[in-house]
Amino acid sequence: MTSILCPEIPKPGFSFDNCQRNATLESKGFAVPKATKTGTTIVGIIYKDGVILGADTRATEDTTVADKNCEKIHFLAPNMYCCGAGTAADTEMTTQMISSKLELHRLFTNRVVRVCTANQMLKQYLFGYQGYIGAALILGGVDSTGPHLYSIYPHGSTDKLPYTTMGSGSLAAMAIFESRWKPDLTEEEGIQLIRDAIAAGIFNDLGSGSNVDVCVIRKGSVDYKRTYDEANKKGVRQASYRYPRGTTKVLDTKVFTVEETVHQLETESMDTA
Amino acid sequence: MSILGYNGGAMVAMKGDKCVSIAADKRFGIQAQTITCDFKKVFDMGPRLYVGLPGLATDVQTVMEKLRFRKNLYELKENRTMTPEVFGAMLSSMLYEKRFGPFFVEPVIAGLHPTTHEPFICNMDLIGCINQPDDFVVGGTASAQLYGMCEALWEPNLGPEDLFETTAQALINAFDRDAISGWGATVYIIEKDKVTVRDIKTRMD
Amino acid sequence: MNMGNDWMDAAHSTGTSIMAAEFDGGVVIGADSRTTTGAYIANRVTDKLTKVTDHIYCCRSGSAADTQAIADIVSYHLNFHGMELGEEPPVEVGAAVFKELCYNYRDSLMAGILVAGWDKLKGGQIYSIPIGGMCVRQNVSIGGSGSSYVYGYVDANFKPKMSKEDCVKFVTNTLALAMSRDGSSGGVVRLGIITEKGIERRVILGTDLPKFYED
Amino acid sequence: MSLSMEGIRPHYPDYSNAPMQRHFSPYADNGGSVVAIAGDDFVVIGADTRLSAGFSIYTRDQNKLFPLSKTTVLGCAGCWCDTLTLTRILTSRMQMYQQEHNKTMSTVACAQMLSTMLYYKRFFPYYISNVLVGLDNEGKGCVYSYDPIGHCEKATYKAGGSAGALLQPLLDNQIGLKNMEIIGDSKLTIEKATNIIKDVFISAAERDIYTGDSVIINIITKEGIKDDKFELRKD
Amino acid sequence: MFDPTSNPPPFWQNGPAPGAFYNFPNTKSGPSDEFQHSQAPITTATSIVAIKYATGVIIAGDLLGSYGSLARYRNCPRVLQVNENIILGAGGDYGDFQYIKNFIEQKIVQEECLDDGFKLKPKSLYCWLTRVMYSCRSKFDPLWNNLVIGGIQDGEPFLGTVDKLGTAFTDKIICTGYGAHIAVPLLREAMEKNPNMSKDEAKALVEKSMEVLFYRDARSFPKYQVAIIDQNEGSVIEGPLVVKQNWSLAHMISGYN
Amino acid sequence: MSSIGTGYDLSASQFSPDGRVFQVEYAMKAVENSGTIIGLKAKDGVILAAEKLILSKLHETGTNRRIFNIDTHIGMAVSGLIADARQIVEIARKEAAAYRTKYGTKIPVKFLNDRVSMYIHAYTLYSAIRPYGCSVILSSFDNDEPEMYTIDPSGVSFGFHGCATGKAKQSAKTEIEKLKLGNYTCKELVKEAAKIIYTVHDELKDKNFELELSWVCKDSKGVHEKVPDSVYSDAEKAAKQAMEADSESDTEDM
Repeated sequence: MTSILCPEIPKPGFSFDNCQRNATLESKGFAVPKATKTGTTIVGIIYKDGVILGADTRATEDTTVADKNCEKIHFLAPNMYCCGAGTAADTEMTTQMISSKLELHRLFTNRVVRVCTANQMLKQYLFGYQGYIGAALILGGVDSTGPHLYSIYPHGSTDKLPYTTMGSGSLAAMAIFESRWKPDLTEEEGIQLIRDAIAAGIFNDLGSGSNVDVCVIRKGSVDYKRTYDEANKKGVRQASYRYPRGTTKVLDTKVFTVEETVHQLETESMDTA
Repeated sequence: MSILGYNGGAMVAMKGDKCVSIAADKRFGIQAQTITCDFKKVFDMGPRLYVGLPGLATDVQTVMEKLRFRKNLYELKENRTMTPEVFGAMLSSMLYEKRFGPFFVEPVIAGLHPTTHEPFICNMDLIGCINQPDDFVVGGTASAQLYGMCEALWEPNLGPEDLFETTAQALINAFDRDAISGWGATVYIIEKDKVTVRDIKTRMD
Repeated sequence: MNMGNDWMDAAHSTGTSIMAAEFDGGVVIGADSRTTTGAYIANRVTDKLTKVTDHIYCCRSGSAADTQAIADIVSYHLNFHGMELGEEPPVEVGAAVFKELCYNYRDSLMAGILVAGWDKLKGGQIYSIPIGGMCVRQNVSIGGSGSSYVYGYVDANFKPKMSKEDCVKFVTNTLALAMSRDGSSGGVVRLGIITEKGIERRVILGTDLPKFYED
Repeated sequence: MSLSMEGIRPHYPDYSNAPMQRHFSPYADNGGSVVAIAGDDFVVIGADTRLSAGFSIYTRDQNKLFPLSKTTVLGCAGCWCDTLTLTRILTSRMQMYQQEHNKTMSTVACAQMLSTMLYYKRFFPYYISNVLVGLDNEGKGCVYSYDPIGHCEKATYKAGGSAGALLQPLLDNQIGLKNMEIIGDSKLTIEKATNIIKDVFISAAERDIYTGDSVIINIITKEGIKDDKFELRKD
Repeated sequence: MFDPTSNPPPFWQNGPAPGAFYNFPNTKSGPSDEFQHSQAPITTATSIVAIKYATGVIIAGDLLGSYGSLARYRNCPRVLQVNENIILGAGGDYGDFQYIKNFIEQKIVQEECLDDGFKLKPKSLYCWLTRVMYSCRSKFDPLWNNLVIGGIQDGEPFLGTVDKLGTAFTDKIICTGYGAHIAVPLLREAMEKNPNMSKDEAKALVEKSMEVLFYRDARSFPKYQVAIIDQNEGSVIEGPLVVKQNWSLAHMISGYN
Repeated sequence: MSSIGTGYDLSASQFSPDGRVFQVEYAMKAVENSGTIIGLKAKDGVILAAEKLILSKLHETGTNRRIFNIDTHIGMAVSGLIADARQIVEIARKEAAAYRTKYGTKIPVKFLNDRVSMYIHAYTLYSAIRPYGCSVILSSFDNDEPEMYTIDPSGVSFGFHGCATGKAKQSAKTEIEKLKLGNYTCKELVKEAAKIIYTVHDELKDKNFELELSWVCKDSKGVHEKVPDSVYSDAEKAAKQAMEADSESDTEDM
């Protein structure tokens, strides 16, 4: 049943089938298109009882906003989250893959996975691709040894820090941290600091924008505050541009009726014998 | 010009009240030269699931074939209809697999959930980064123009008839300002019980 | 799209001042704490002194990613080897493993490493493995971008068989001088004193660094 | 991140012996958008107030509309240093005309002069999208748009600058009444024109990173120029 | 008589070409007349931080002249008093700055010679410098600087900037170099909370910005000067001041894993 | 001037048989028709004073000055044809500016004096041009050293402790010679300068005049400037008092 178009079981990992063709096209003068990037401000701090991560929600394609409310704080494990900056698809897929590896690791060891394990997996994965996978990450989590915060660069280097920022708005956010961060912040102070740092990125860096997402990770609990603060609201339109019906000249109309398809699935109890 | 704009094409999908729309132009050209005006870019992937593939025409067709194959295989194996979310995830990972030698398509997906009939739209870049907003998605060479149109025209809870007008007007006016898309357009309105396909009149220059 | 900002596309690099010096009874290792991307300081309190085994440490300079990966791999190897041997591997062996990696992958790595440590065979030892992957033992060694400014100072002031505190002072002074001249080095001075008893870590904060003529 | 395989090898400035070649480009893209709509006896022009470069906002409060006479306003977006120079020369040319002929230059003449001035720099152009608006000799509103080297086009509405492509189709539709079978009330009033300008800027601020902060609108009638200001998002 | 925008004559004009003893008129030999333009800054100074408060303007800049990554000259003042009404700060190539400084000084001397009671005003200097910078960029021979001009005009504080292209604008907050990325967010935030800052508040804010810049800009230096011009108190240059630093963070970090 | 030109005075490029250049001598005549200017060197600076004759009742005080700034540290007082003099001032300023650009420091007044003299002298050599009809005094206080030079239309220049040109140059010189210049500070000498100008002013021939005073000295931090208003009014008062005392003693004598 294997066809040329699609082998029955696709080989795992990246496929380089199109590379030669694309290189030829490129050599003929057709520029390679740009992928969606998250210009991004992402930040993280360690506070008294855990870790707080923060991110803006803008994704850009060159100078246009591709996504106004994208999610940049990715789930890794119940005790770990990871903010991503750089090529949007890379951060998304990298974290998804590491997340599944971590779950396997948890099942294998029957323990809550430690944050340093995730860090090591991520850095080794990224180092293997020598920077070609453009993912800059801030990894935060709490495990049996306490809260941990890492920044991981696309080439695979890592830093362990009590506060860190990444992405195009990292300088703006870092300015806020450098002037206000202190050890043992309370949760409230921590969230405020994160908000201010992200807001600095949103307002001063054109690659970052829209809302502030915050994720608080404590020992044993996580509080993911999606759209914690709507830093910018869309302006209110002066008029509605709803068209009267029939405005558009229709040449031909076809209607396909769709029947309600109901699959009756019989629930079978699992054979546990 | 990037290779994505080699053949031209514009596409938009919008969410409405219990319905979604997806619309595309019909031009197929090689750069500035128009070859045909009945090129299909939106494909049905299920009774209430459509995918639009703007980009390099050869890849449009390859990706469509691959998708249809994988989707059929899934439905055969699992004996259930693919939901738009799953379809999106499948397409995304298919594109990301080719991270370092991508297909030159930036897909747009529109559909209703097979059982809950929840409207679903999303688009992705050429390496499969999903963008799933609440209002509309655009793709193709006229995407800047479409963004401008849709930001002004879209409003929540449009019924199927109004959604058609809004989608159609957004698309027509946008591709009129793009040299390499246009030449007729098709609008699909997907509802729970029917799909309405309308060919609309546009400038042919 | 880089928009002209070097900190957005330059790689993460420890444009560094690192140093190691033998003294009577061990070695002193030291490094500044600055990690830069372009002219942006991505980390101002980096720890560039990396533990390999209890008695072997390395000072990293060059690409942060490459040196961290090397240090991780070597650390794994040596600890494994230590288990096979039943005792800690000597410093010389540690240096050899570093060299092996750095030499074999010399075209794709950007790493200048100082391996320093103590073992009971040869006491305190320092091995310098620059970019290119050669390896040589030295009594005193400096590395990283800041080192060019202090070769003269090191040659003029290093004396074999210094006392521990003299050596610490010497290393601190050298690094302070390098940091004040090299824009890619700076922050605090991190020190490690490796003797038979293991390592003693010290930090000299930016404000406590020795001051020299500045104009 | 570019997907091409070349050029991704990391660059370590601290360890590089290669000479640093820094490229000098005399142009900068400072962003900004301009929209103008002409009516029977008025013309409205709006420009955002964000001045930016790269990913930074230089200032949030930069007026990009330059009144040249009581009936003529020029809106500029693009390379700001060229804009400053061009508008300065333009105002002095306006003044010279006033002093030589003892009358203010008409909008039509001004439009022609701008075209000539731009073409004069054909091989080292001013990198600006210009939109010139005013009342013509009959008192009708008119809009002239230019490319950087002086091609001039008369229109009744025009969007230019970094979000030009986003804004133009909506103007085609709403002001030009393109592609519509049923056309409701097509009378263009000052209020309607101003509202459309505000709406298109709201849309542009959503999607174009170089457009935002606020819009300054100039409404030109035979009574003179009236100012209006409108806030946009700041991110 | 003195045109700051004109190129100097070629070095060793009409002198014999290397290896030749004479240079006869009207014979083309030796170096061509084409002028090699400087296209890159050599010795550079980093950020300038400037802020306009209720009754005046503050401009701060550190004292370092970097030669690539080498901290080569550690006493390069780059904020100055132009006259009683104007202060100026500059980042970028230090040689170009000295050149600009020279012709500004010359302009002031000329003005004093006239002795007509008029003093150069900040807006005039700002406008003039814009023209100078634009004219140089148009000749593909830019003065590689960011200039920040502060002053008091008609009883109001003024703050404006010009870059190497001649891009000029005025704002309440102006920072150049890394300051544009690091100090601006801090200043904008503070300015939003407190739009009518007093001199002391503004000074404290600038001090904080210089501290953060010192932490994060690899070309910065802990000694800096501050020029202040105030409606009521006139202008002064303070410094060299020393950045207050806090490195206690360093104790919390060990290793990278 | 006993003989007249008899044809040898039509060009500056021609000597008369007895070895004179009449055009230059005529230029000096022009100087002697204008108001007196004097320069006095004190131990800590140089004073310049000018008697600016006022020809019209509508004249506005403070305008048409005869003392100019050349650079921050150099002043110039001029007598003779004012239009010619302004040209000299302009040349001197250019010289000073060019020096500053080229060498980065203030021009030494000695050097400026040489340059300006050469310039003026050049105008005595050609038939097509006429010499400058003005004399100037240059003053400066640089490196704690007061310096003063005069240049006359022939291009000759001398350094002086005290000098005068213009209408009453002779009587002014006599007055100056009475002073022990080396003993005075600038503050004291200002009054003397004012007195001299008042003394030598010929009230019968010229009705009105305005006194101009400038200094460049320690007190002015080496900057050449008009003397401050208070100093000016004190000096003027002292001069007027001295005049009155003088006229009283005159009557007594009679």
